[in-house]
Amino acid sequence: MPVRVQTEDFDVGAEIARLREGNPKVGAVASFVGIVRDLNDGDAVATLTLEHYPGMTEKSLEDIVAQAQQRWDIYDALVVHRVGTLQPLDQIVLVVVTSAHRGESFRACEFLMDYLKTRAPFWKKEVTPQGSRWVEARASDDTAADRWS
Amino acid sequence: MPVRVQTEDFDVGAEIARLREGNPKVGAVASFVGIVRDLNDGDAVATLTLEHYPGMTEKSLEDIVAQAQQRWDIYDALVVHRVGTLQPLDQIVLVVVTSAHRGESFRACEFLMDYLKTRAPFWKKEVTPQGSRWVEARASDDTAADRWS
Amino acid sequence: MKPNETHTTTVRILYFARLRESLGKGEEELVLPDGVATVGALADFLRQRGDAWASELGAGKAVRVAVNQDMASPDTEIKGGEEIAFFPPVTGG
Amino acid sequence: MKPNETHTTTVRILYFARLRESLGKGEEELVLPDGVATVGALADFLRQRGDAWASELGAGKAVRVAVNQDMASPDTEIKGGEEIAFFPPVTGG
Repeated sequence: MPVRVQTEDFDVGAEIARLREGNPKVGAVASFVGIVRDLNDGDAVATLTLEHYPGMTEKSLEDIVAQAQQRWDIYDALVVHRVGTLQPLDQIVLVVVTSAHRGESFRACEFLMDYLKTRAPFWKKEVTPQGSRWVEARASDDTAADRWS
Repeated sequence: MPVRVQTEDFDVGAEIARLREGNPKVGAVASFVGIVRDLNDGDAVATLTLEHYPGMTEKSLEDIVAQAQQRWDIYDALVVHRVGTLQPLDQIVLVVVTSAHRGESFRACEFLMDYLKTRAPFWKKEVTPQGSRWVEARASDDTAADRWS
Repeated sequence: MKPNETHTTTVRILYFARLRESLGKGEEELVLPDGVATVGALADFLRQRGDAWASELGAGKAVRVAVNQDMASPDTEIKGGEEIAFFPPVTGG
Repeated sequence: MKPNETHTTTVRILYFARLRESLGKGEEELVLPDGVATVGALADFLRQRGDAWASELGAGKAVRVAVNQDMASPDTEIKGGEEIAFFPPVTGG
Protein backbone atom coordinates (compact mmCIF):
# COMPACT_ATOMS: atom_id res chain seq x y z
CA MET A 1 0.00 0.00 0.00
CA PRO A 2 1.56 3.26 -1.11
CA VAL A 3 -0.55 5.30 1.35
CA ARG A 4 -0.96 5.20 5.13
CA VAL A 5 -2.80 7.49 7.56
CA GLN A 6 -1.82 6.72 11.14
CA THR A 7 -1.45 8.15 14.62
CA GLU A 8 1.93 6.43 15.23
CA ASP A 9 5.24 7.98 14.31
CA PHE A 10 7.21 6.62 11.32
CA ASP A 11 10.86 5.65 10.82
CA VAL A 12 12.18 7.51 7.76
CA GLY A 13 15.22 5.29 7.24
CA ALA A 14 13.20 2.08 7.52
CA GLU A 15 10.48 3.37 5.17
CA ILE A 16 13.05 4.36 2.51
CA ALA A 17 14.85 1.03 2.85
CA ARG A 18 11.57 -0.90 2.51
CA LEU A 19 10.41 1.04 -0.53
CA ARG A 20 13.54 0.29 -2.57
CA GLU A 21 14.21 -3.16 -1.09
CA GLY A 22 15.32 -5.70 -3.67
CA ASN A 23 14.89 -3.39 -6.67
CA PRO A 24 18.39 -2.95 -8.17
CA LYS A 25 16.99 -0.69 -10.88
CA VAL A 26 16.44 2.11 -8.35
CA GLY A 27 19.21 4.70 -8.69
CA ALA A 28 17.45 7.60 -6.99
CA VAL A 29 15.32 8.09 -3.89
CA ALA A 30 13.86 11.53 -3.17
CA SER A 31 12.06 12.05 0.10
CA PHE A 32 10.40 14.73 2.14
CA VAL A 33 9.55 14.94 5.83
CA GLY A 34 7.17 17.58 7.20
CA ILE A 35 7.65 18.53 10.85
CA VAL A 36 5.67 20.49 13.47
CA ARG A 37 7.34 23.88 14.03
CA ASP A 38 7.20 25.71 17.36
CA LEU A 39 6.10 28.91 15.63
CA ASN A 40 3.39 29.55 13.03
CA ASP A 41 2.18 32.93 11.78
CA GLY A 42 4.14 34.56 14.58
CA ASP A 43 2.62 32.61 17.46
CA ALA A 44 4.16 29.89 19.62
CA VAL A 45 2.62 26.50 18.91
CA ALA A 46 2.17 24.15 21.86
CA THR A 47 0.34 21.35 20.06
CA LEU A 48 -1.02 20.63 16.61
CA THR A 49 -4.02 18.35 16.12
CA LEU A 50 -4.65 16.78 12.73
CA GLU A 51 -8.10 15.63 11.67
CA HIS A 52 -8.92 13.70 8.50
CA TYR A 53 -11.86 12.18 6.61
CA PRO A 54 -11.40 8.42 6.98
CA GLY A 55 -11.94 6.78 3.63
CA MET A 56 -11.78 9.87 1.46
CA THR A 57 -8.34 10.88 2.71
CA GLU A 58 -6.81 7.52 1.79
CA LYS A 59 -8.68 7.52 -1.52
CA SER A 60 -7.45 11.00 -2.44
CA LEU A 61 -3.85 10.15 -1.50
CA GLU A 62 -4.01 6.99 -3.63
CA ASP A 63 -5.36 9.05 -6.49
CA ILE A 64 -2.50 11.56 -6.16
CA VAL A 65 0.06 8.72 -6.12
CA ALA A 66 -1.55 7.23 -9.23
CA GLN A 67 -1.28 10.61 -10.97
CA ALA A 68 2.42 10.80 -10.10
CA GLN A 69 2.93 7.27 -11.46
CA GLN A 70 1.29 8.34 -14.73
CA ARG A 71 3.20 11.57 -15.11
CA TRP A 72 6.73 10.42 -14.32
CA ASP A 73 8.85 7.37 -14.92
CA ILE A 74 9.09 6.30 -11.28
CA TYR A 75 9.15 2.90 -9.60
CA ASP A 76 7.38 3.34 -6.26
CA ALA A 77 5.93 6.07 -4.11
CA LEU A 78 4.96 6.13 -0.46
CA VAL A 79 2.91 8.63 1.51
CA VAL A 80 2.60 8.34 5.30
CA HIS A 81 0.56 11.03 7.07
CA ARG A 82 -0.06 11.22 10.79
CA VAL A 83 -3.28 12.32 12.49
CA GLY A 84 -4.04 13.11 16.13
CA THR A 85 -2.26 15.48 18.47
CA LEU A 86 1.42 16.28 17.81
CA GLN A 87 4.01 18.59 19.31
CA PRO A 88 6.82 20.74 17.90
CA LEU A 89 9.63 18.57 16.47
CA ASP A 90 7.17 15.71 15.77
CA GLN A 91 7.07 14.30 12.25
CA ILE A 92 3.78 14.92 10.37
CA VAL A 93 4.21 13.57 6.87
CA LEU A 94 6.62 11.48 4.80
CA VAL A 95 6.76 11.22 1.03
CA VAL A 96 9.29 8.91 -0.67
CA VAL A 97 9.70 8.27 -4.39
CA THR A 98 12.09 5.87 -6.15
CA SER A 99 13.22 6.06 -9.79
CA ALA A 100 16.16 5.20 -12.04
CA HIS A 101 17.32 8.82 -12.40
CA ARG A 102 17.06 11.70 -9.97
CA GLY A 103 14.97 14.18 -11.98
CA GLU A 104 11.87 11.99 -11.92
CA SER A 105 11.92 11.25 -8.19
CA PHE A 106 12.52 14.92 -7.30
CA ARG A 107 9.64 16.05 -9.55
CA ALA A 108 7.21 13.40 -8.34
CA CYS A 109 8.09 13.95 -4.66
CA GLU A 110 7.43 17.67 -4.86
CA PHE A 111 4.23 17.11 -6.87
CA LEU A 112 2.96 14.68 -4.23
CA MET A 113 3.58 17.22 -1.46
CA ASP A 114 1.95 20.07 -3.40
CA TYR A 115 -1.14 18.03 -4.27
CA LEU A 116 -1.41 16.51 -0.81
CA LYS A 117 -1.33 20.00 0.73
CA THR A 118 -4.20 21.29 -1.42
CA ARG A 119 -6.31 18.23 -2.18
CA ALA A 120 -6.13 15.62 0.59
CA PRO A 121 -8.71 16.15 3.35
CA PHE A 122 -6.62 16.92 6.43
CA TRP A 123 -7.18 19.83 8.78
CA LYS A 124 -4.82 21.29 11.37
CA LYS A 125 -5.79 22.90 14.64
CA GLU A 126 -3.10 24.67 16.67
CA VAL A 127 -2.98 25.42 20.37
CA THR A 128 -1.17 28.74 20.98
CA PRO A 129 -1.01 31.11 23.99
CA GLN A 130 -3.95 32.92 22.33
CA GLY A 131 -6.03 29.74 22.49
CA SER A 132 -6.74 27.14 19.86
CA ARG A 133 -7.38 27.95 16.20
CA TRP A 134 -7.93 26.14 12.94
CA VAL A 135 -5.05 26.73 10.55
CA GLU A 136 -6.09 28.72 7.45
CA ALA A 137 -5.30 27.39 3.98
CA ARG A 138 -2.47 29.27 2.27
CA ALA A 139 -2.73 30.86 -1.16
CA SER A 140 0.94 29.95 -1.70
CA ASP A 141 0.02 26.26 -1.48
CA ASP A 142 -2.59 26.70 -4.22
CA THR A 143 0.01 28.48 -6.34
CA ALA A 144 2.47 25.63 -5.79
CA ALA A 145 -0.12 23.03 -6.80
CA ASP A 146 -1.15 25.04 -9.87
CA ARG A 147 2.36 24.68 -11.29
CA TRP A 148 1.59 21.07 -12.17
CA SER A 149 -1.64 21.60 -14.10
CA MET B 1 30.71 19.57 9.20
CA PRO B 2 28.16 19.70 6.40
CA VAL B 3 30.32 17.52 4.11
CA ARG B 4 31.79 14.03 4.46
CA VAL B 5 33.62 11.76 2.03
CA GLN B 6 33.89 8.24 3.39
CA THR B 7 34.16 4.57 2.48
CA GLU B 8 31.62 3.47 5.11
CA ASP B 9 27.90 3.29 4.47
CA PHE B 10 25.57 5.90 6.01
CA ASP B 11 22.28 5.65 7.92
CA VAL B 12 19.75 7.95 6.21
CA GLY B 13 17.30 8.07 9.11
CA ALA B 14 20.04 8.85 11.65
CA GLU B 15 21.59 11.54 9.43
CA ILE B 16 18.24 13.27 8.92
CA ALA B 17 17.46 13.09 12.65
CA ARG B 18 20.88 14.54 13.54
CA LEU B 19 20.64 17.40 11.05
CA ARG B 20 17.35 18.70 12.44
CA GLU B 21 17.96 17.73 16.07
CA GLY B 22 16.85 20.36 18.55
CA ASN B 23 15.83 22.93 15.93
CA PRO B 24 12.06 23.42 16.34
CA LYS B 25 12.05 25.97 13.50
CA VAL B 26 12.60 23.21 10.93
CA GLY B 27 9.30 22.40 9.21
CA ALA B 28 10.71 20.72 6.11
CA VAL B 29 13.43 18.18 5.35
CA ALA B 30 14.16 17.27 1.74
CA SER B 31 16.61 14.48 1.07
CA PHE B 32 18.08 12.49 -1.77
CA VAL B 33 19.85 9.13 -1.83
CA GLY B 34 21.79 7.96 -4.88
CA ILE B 35 22.14 4.19 -5.28
CA VAL B 36 24.23 1.84 -7.45
CA ARG B 37 22.02 0.31 -10.17
CA ASP B 38 22.63 -3.15 -11.61
CA LEU B 39 22.40 -1.78 -15.15
CA ASN B 40 24.04 1.25 -16.78
CA ASP B 41 23.99 2.16 -20.48
CA GLY B 42 22.55 -1.27 -21.20
CA ASP B 43 25.23 -3.32 -19.48
CA ALA B 44 25.07 -5.29 -16.25
CA VAL B 45 27.13 -3.65 -13.50
CA ALA B 46 28.95 -5.97 -11.09
CA THR B 47 30.82 -3.31 -9.11
CA LEU B 48 31.29 0.43 -9.15
CA THR B 49 34.50 2.02 -7.84
CA LEU B 50 34.53 5.68 -6.86
CA GLU B 51 37.73 7.72 -6.84
CA HIS B 52 38.07 11.27 -5.54
CA TYR B 53 40.64 14.03 -5.11
CA PRO B 54 41.23 14.22 -1.34
CA GLY B 55 41.18 17.83 -0.26
CA MET B 56 39.71 19.35 -3.39
CA THR B 57 36.61 17.15 -3.27
CA GLU B 58 35.72 18.23 0.27
CA LYS B 59 36.54 21.84 -0.59
CA SER B 60 34.30 21.83 -3.65
CA LEU B 61 31.43 20.21 -1.74
CA GLU B 62 31.73 22.81 1.02
CA ASP B 63 31.68 25.52 -1.61
CA ILE B 64 28.51 24.08 -3.17
CA VAL B 65 26.83 23.91 0.26
CA ALA B 66 27.84 27.54 0.91
CA GLN B 67 26.27 28.55 -2.41
CA ALA B 68 23.01 26.79 -1.46
CA GLN B 69 23.03 28.57 1.91
CA GLN B 70 23.38 31.90 0.12
CA ARG B 71 20.72 31.26 -2.48
CA TRP B 72 17.94 29.84 -0.31
CA ASP B 73 16.53 30.43 3.13
CA ILE B 74 17.58 27.09 4.59
CA TYR B 75 18.83 26.03 8.02
CA ASP B 76 21.28 23.20 7.43
CA ALA B 77 22.58 21.04 4.63
CA LEU B 78 24.48 17.77 4.67
CA VAL B 79 26.34 15.96 1.91
CA VAL B 80 27.76 12.46 2.48
CA HIS B 81 29.49 10.81 -0.48
CA ARG B 82 31.06 7.37 -0.47
CA VAL B 83 34.26 6.34 -2.24
CA GLY B 84 35.79 2.91 -2.85
CA THR B 85 34.21 -0.16 -4.39
CA LEU B 86 30.43 -0.55 -4.19
CA GLN B 87 27.86 -3.01 -5.52
CA PRO B 88 24.34 -2.71 -6.91
CA LEU B 89 21.85 -1.65 -4.20
CA ASP B 90 24.64 0.10 -2.23
CA GLN B 91 24.10 3.72 -1.27
CA ILE B 92 26.47 6.20 -2.96
CA VAL B 93 25.43 9.68 -1.92
CA LEU B 94 23.12 11.42 0.56
CA VAL B 95 22.00 15.05 0.46
CA VAL B 96 19.74 16.44 3.20
CA VAL B 97 18.46 20.01 3.56
CA THR B 98 16.33 21.52 6.34
CA SER B 99 14.23 24.67 6.12
CA ALA B 100 11.08 26.26 7.53
CA HIS B 101 9.01 25.71 4.37
CA ARG B 102 9.23 22.96 1.79
CA GLY B 103 10.03 24.95 -1.37
CA GLU B 104 13.44 26.04 -0.14
CA SER B 105 14.62 22.59 0.95
CA PHE B 106 13.42 20.96 -2.29
CA ARG B 107 15.19 23.61 -4.40
CA ALA B 108 18.44 23.49 -2.42
CA CYS B 109 18.50 19.68 -2.34
CA GLU B 110 18.16 19.40 -6.11
CA PHE B 111 20.70 22.19 -6.66
CA LEU B 112 23.22 20.39 -4.43
CA MET B 113 22.80 17.16 -6.40
CA ASP B 114 23.08 18.91 -9.77
CA TYR B 115 26.19 20.84 -8.77
CA LEU B 116 27.80 17.87 -7.05
CA LYS B 117 27.31 15.79 -10.22
CA THR B 118 29.06 18.30 -12.46
CA ARG B 119 31.56 20.08 -10.20
CA ALA B 120 32.79 17.82 -7.39
CA PRO B 121 35.83 15.71 -8.34
CA PHE B 122 34.56 12.14 -8.18
CA TRP B 123 35.03 9.53 -10.90
CA LYS B 124 33.20 6.25 -11.36
CA LYS B 125 34.62 3.06 -12.84
CA GLU B 126 32.27 0.18 -13.58
CA VAL B 127 33.00 -3.51 -13.90
CA THR B 128 30.68 -5.10 -16.49
CA PRO B 129 30.77 -8.42 -18.41
CA GLN B 130 32.61 -6.42 -21.13
CA GLY B 131 35.35 -5.53 -18.68
CA SER B 132 35.92 -2.41 -16.64
CA ARG B 133 35.30 1.10 -17.95
CA TRP B 134 35.34 4.67 -16.72
CA VAL B 135 31.87 6.16 -16.71
CA GLU B 136 31.50 9.02 -19.20
CA ALA B 137 30.12 12.38 -18.07
CA ARG B 138 26.55 13.00 -19.25
CA ALA B 139 25.43 16.08 -21.18
CA SER B 140 22.08 15.84 -19.33
CA ASP B 141 23.91 16.49 -16.05
CA ASP B 142 25.45 19.66 -17.47
CA THR B 143 22.02 20.75 -18.65
CA ALA B 144 20.57 20.11 -15.19
CA ALA B 145 23.33 22.16 -13.53
CA ASP B 146 22.94 24.99 -16.04
CA ARG B 147 19.36 25.57 -14.86
CA TRP B 148 20.72 27.21 -11.73
CA SER B 149 23.04 29.74 -13.32
CA MET C 1 -25.85 0.87 5.49
CA LYS C 2 -28.98 -0.84 4.15
CA PRO C 3 -28.71 -2.60 0.79
CA ASN C 4 -31.57 -0.52 -0.62
CA GLU C 5 -30.16 2.74 0.69
CA THR C 6 -29.46 4.11 -2.76
CA HIS C 7 -33.20 4.00 -3.46
CA THR C 8 -34.21 6.01 -0.41
CA THR C 9 -34.12 9.77 -0.33
CA THR C 10 -32.00 9.78 2.81
CA VAL C 11 -28.45 11.17 2.73
CA ARG C 12 -25.68 10.93 5.28
CA ILE C 13 -24.05 14.30 5.89
CA LEU C 14 -20.61 14.69 7.46
CA TYR C 15 -19.02 17.86 8.85
CA PHE C 16 -15.30 18.24 9.47
CA ALA C 17 -12.89 20.49 11.34
CA ARG C 18 -14.12 24.06 11.95
CA LEU C 19 -17.57 23.19 10.56
CA ARG C 20 -17.98 20.20 12.88
CA GLU C 21 -17.14 22.38 15.88
CA SER C 22 -19.28 25.39 14.87
CA LEU C 23 -22.29 23.31 13.86
CA GLY C 24 -22.01 21.11 16.92
CA LYS C 25 -22.23 17.85 15.04
CA GLY C 26 -19.98 15.60 12.98
CA GLU C 27 -22.70 13.81 11.07
CA GLU C 28 -26.43 13.44 10.55
CA GLU C 29 -28.94 11.49 8.49
CA LEU C 30 -31.30 13.68 6.52
CA VAL C 31 -34.38 12.83 4.45
CA LEU C 32 -33.92 14.97 1.36
CA PRO C 33 -36.59 17.68 1.31
CA ASP C 34 -38.69 18.01 -1.85
CA GLY C 35 -36.87 19.94 -4.52
CA VAL C 36 -33.39 19.35 -3.11
CA ALA C 37 -31.59 17.62 -5.98
CA THR C 38 -28.16 19.27 -5.98
CA VAL C 39 -25.35 20.03 -3.55
CA GLY C 40 -26.16 23.74 -3.88
CA ALA C 41 -29.81 23.21 -2.99
CA LEU C 42 -28.81 21.09 0.01
CA ALA C 43 -26.52 23.87 1.26
CA ASP C 44 -29.38 26.38 0.82
CA PHE C 45 -31.65 24.13 2.87
CA LEU C 46 -29.08 23.72 5.66
CA ARG C 47 -28.45 27.49 5.80
CA GLN C 48 -32.13 28.01 6.61
CA ARG C 49 -31.48 26.42 10.01
CA GLY C 50 -30.00 29.84 10.89
CA ASP C 51 -27.27 30.79 13.38
CA ALA C 52 -24.00 28.89 12.81
CA TRP C 53 -25.58 27.13 9.81
CA ALA C 54 -26.27 30.41 8.09
CA SER C 55 -22.84 31.84 8.79
CA GLU C 56 -20.66 28.73 8.28
CA LEU C 57 -22.35 27.77 5.01
CA GLY C 58 -23.05 31.35 3.96
CA ALA C 59 -21.64 33.46 1.16
CA GLY C 60 -18.01 34.41 1.64
CA LYS C 61 -17.18 31.23 3.54
CA ALA C 62 -14.85 28.87 1.74
CA VAL C 63 -16.60 25.52 2.10
CA ARG C 64 -15.73 22.40 0.15
CA VAL C 65 -18.20 19.61 -0.53
CA ALA C 66 -17.56 15.97 -1.39
CA VAL C 67 -20.23 13.53 -2.61
CA ASN C 68 -19.43 9.87 -2.04
CA GLN C 69 -15.87 10.96 -1.26
CA ASP C 70 -15.33 12.76 -4.56
CA MET C 71 -14.99 16.52 -4.67
CA ALA C 72 -18.26 18.09 -5.80
CA SER C 73 -19.59 21.47 -6.96
CA PRO C 74 -22.94 23.22 -6.28
CA ASP C 75 -24.26 21.66 -9.50
CA THR C 76 -23.47 18.09 -8.47
CA GLU C 77 -26.70 16.08 -8.41
CA ILE C 78 -27.86 14.13 -5.38
CA LYS C 79 -30.65 11.57 -5.43
CA GLY C 80 -30.54 10.08 -1.97
CA GLY C 81 -28.21 7.40 -0.60
CA GLU C 82 -25.12 9.56 -0.91
CA GLU C 83 -22.51 10.38 1.71
CA ILE C 84 -22.11 14.16 1.53
CA ALA C 85 -19.31 15.94 3.37
CA PHE C 86 -18.89 19.65 4.11
CA PHE C 87 -15.46 20.91 5.18
CA PRO C 88 -13.11 23.91 5.07
CA PRO C 89 -10.20 24.14 2.61
CA VAL C 90 -7.68 21.46 3.52
CA THR C 91 -4.51 22.21 5.51
CA GLY C 92 -2.59 18.95 5.75
CA GLY C 93 1.01 18.10 4.97
CA MET D 1 55.95 20.46 1.73
CA LYS D 2 58.89 22.77 2.32
CA PRO D 3 58.18 26.25 3.67
CA ASN D 4 59.98 27.88 0.76
CA GLU D 5 58.26 25.73 -1.85
CA THR D 6 56.34 28.64 -3.32
CA HIS D 7 59.68 30.17 -4.28
CA THR D 8 60.96 27.16 -6.20
CA THR D 9 60.00 26.41 -9.76
CA THR D 10 58.88 22.90 -8.85
CA VAL D 11 55.23 21.90 -9.19
CA ARG D 12 53.43 18.83 -7.92
CA ILE D 13 51.26 17.28 -10.64
CA LEU D 14 48.40 14.89 -9.88
CA TYR D 15 46.53 12.65 -12.33
CA PHE D 16 43.16 11.09 -11.58
CA ALA D 17 40.88 8.34 -12.86
CA ARG D 18 41.35 7.45 -16.56
CA LEU D 19 44.37 9.75 -16.83
CA ARG D 20 46.12 8.14 -13.86
CA GLU D 21 45.64 4.71 -15.41
CA SER D 22 46.61 5.68 -18.98
CA LEU D 23 49.63 7.72 -17.94
CA GLY D 24 50.75 5.08 -15.46
CA LYS D 25 51.23 7.50 -12.58
CA GLY D 26 49.13 9.30 -10.00
CA GLU D 27 51.58 12.09 -9.26
CA GLU D 28 54.97 13.53 -10.00
CA GLU D 29 57.21 16.46 -9.05
CA LEU D 30 58.33 18.53 -12.00
CA VAL D 31 60.81 21.41 -12.27
CA LEU D 32 59.00 23.87 -14.51
CA PRO D 33 60.82 24.08 -17.86
CA ASP D 34 61.81 27.54 -19.08
CA GLY D 35 58.90 29.33 -20.66
CA VAL D 36 56.20 27.25 -19.00
CA ALA D 37 54.18 29.85 -17.12
CA THR D 38 50.58 28.74 -17.71
CA VAL D 39 48.46 25.60 -17.42
CA GLY D 40 48.21 25.48 -21.21
CA ALA D 41 51.98 25.60 -21.63
CA LEU D 42 52.41 22.86 -19.04
CA ALA D 43 49.94 20.64 -20.93
CA ASP D 44 51.85 21.32 -24.17
CA PHE D 45 55.07 20.30 -22.46
CA LEU D 46 53.57 17.08 -21.06
CA ARG D 47 52.09 16.16 -24.47
CA GLN D 48 55.60 16.16 -25.92
CA ARG D 49 56.34 13.05 -23.89
CA GLY D 50 54.38 11.27 -26.63
CA ASP D 51 52.30 8.07 -26.53
CA ALA D 52 49.59 8.16 -23.87
CA TRP D 53 50.65 11.68 -22.92
CA ALA D 54 50.01 12.96 -26.42
CA SER D 55 46.68 11.22 -26.75
CA GLU D 56 45.27 11.71 -23.23
CA LEU D 57 46.16 15.41 -23.11
CA GLY D 58 45.64 15.98 -26.84
CA ALA D 59 43.04 17.94 -28.74
CA GLY D 60 39.57 16.43 -28.56
CA LYS D 61 40.12 14.98 -25.12
CA ALA D 62 38.01 16.52 -22.37
CA VAL D 63 40.56 17.20 -19.64
CA ARG D 64 39.96 19.38 -16.60
CA VAL D 65 42.75 21.10 -14.70
CA ALA D 66 42.82 22.39 -11.13
CA VAL D 67 45.54 24.62 -9.68
CA ASN D 68 45.84 24.50 -5.91
CA GLN D 69 42.48 22.73 -5.86
CA ASP D 70 40.62 25.42 -7.77
CA MET D 71 39.39 24.82 -11.28
CA ALA D 72 41.73 26.40 -13.81
CA SER D 73 41.83 27.25 -17.51
CA PRO D 74 44.69 27.09 -20.06
CA ASP D 75 45.41 30.77 -19.26
CA THR D 76 45.83 30.19 -15.54
CA GLU D 77 49.34 31.27 -14.53
CA ILE D 78 51.73 28.99 -12.68
CA LYS D 79 54.92 30.15 -11.02
CA GLY D 80 56.14 27.07 -9.20
CA GLY D 81 55.01 25.69 -5.87
CA GLU D 82 51.51 24.85 -7.09
CA GLU D 83 49.61 21.58 -6.88
CA ILE D 84 48.29 21.01 -10.39
CA ALA D 85 45.75 18.26 -11.11
CA PHE D 86 44.67 16.83 -14.46
CA PHE D 87 41.47 14.77 -14.61
CA PRO D 88 38.51 13.79 -16.84
CA PRO D 89 35.08 15.41 -16.47
CA VAL D 90 33.64 14.39 -13.11
CA THR D 91 31.07 11.61 -12.74
CA GLY D 92 30.15 11.46 -9.06
CA GLY D 93 26.78 11.50 -7.34
